[in-house]
Amino acid sequence: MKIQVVAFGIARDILQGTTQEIALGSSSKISDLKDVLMKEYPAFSELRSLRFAVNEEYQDDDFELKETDEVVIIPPVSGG
Amino acid sequence: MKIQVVAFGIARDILQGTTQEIALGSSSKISDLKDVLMKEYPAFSELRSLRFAVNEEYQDDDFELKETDEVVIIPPVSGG
Amino acid sequence: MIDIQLKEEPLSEQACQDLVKDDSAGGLVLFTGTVRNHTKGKEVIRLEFESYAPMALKEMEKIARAAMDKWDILHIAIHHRVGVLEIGEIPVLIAVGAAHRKAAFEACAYAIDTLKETVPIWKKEIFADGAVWVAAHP
Amino acid sequence: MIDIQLKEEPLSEQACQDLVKDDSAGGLVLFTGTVRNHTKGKEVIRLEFESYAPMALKEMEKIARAAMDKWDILHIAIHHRVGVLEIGEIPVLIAVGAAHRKAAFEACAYAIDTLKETVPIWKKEIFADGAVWVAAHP
Repeated sequence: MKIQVVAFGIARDILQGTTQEIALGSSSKISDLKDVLMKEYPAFSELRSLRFAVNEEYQDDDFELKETDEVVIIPPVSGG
Repeated sequence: MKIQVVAFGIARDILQGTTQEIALGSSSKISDLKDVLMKEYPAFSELRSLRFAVNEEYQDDDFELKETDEVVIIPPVSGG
Repeated sequence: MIDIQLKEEPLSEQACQDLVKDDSAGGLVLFTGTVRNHTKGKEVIRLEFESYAPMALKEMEKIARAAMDKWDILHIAIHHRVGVLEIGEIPVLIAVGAAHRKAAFEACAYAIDTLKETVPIWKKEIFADGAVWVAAHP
Repeated sequence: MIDIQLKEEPLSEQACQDLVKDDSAGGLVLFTGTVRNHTKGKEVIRLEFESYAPMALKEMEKIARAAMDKWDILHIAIHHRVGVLEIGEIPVLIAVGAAHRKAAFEACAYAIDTLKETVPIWKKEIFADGAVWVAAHP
């Protein structure tokens, strides 16, 4: 399946764009997406943390993705 | 010697006046002044606390008073 | 910077918070005390504050200096009002500016806690059926 | 009452503090974050904040609800600004109103601490010789 990921902050700089389509096997989890991103964009592994939000909620590594999900890469936040 | 005491808050209500002259033996301490006040105005013993300031500083029971001191009765404070 | 004020005129929260601003102070904490409309379930109509002014100023200054000694803060402002205050009006403001917020929170809480214990200011609550000097009796 | 705002326009401290006032709230605490002119000894020229807005609003709302659950507070307002901010400007305001001040201090400190960990907002510091996404790297 194909997942459209959205990136903010330094994640956007690393992806060199706000959105990116990532190809994953069927019934993939966030951990699989993370593996692909880290492999294709090694700069992700240098970040202090890397979280993912699905449909505006943080989700853990074992969350199963669907093609229709809104998946957002959340690099270390720094509001306030 | 004679000490002019100044009273604020409920202490003024108890003394029925802002100032009061209190007669004490020579080389009296705050503890002596307190004893006289408690005896003449029993309502002072009902307060949560009773402190004294001499020349704008808190002083303890064993502080020796002089006639020229500015002595202020400090009933429980409630600022803020 | 330390700023201590004791006055009869209304206090300004914005003016107090502005006093502790600084291009190197990233965190500011303001405590505002307001007159509540009830105490122990009884309706308060208004409050009257009086102070032993010269000593109150000295004690507020001591609190500010102690806060500067204990925490890494840049500025502290302590403003207290006296006289008659209606419900919702502000008897006290404490603003603290620091490079880091933890110090600002702790110093501000310390200052209001200590002010309520040491500064010679007295508050009388006026009810429909009488008046009480707050905290005078156990 | 919970009030959450995320906007490009300058934030108002007085407006935020006024939101948590209440005739039965005796203690109000306001935290103001400001843009500092340096970070680790290096001069900051300005900051740029961006957010994943719909989720940032949800996460701020969660913080406010958690604060209301954990402490006995009456009102909390969390306002965050995005866009370009100059030195001294205000990226964040958190105001809490409670009957007693201890709850207000603790809830306000909790809210800003949690906001900095969970709310998807990113800050870029602009220096004379480049720019850095704050806290991105260990």
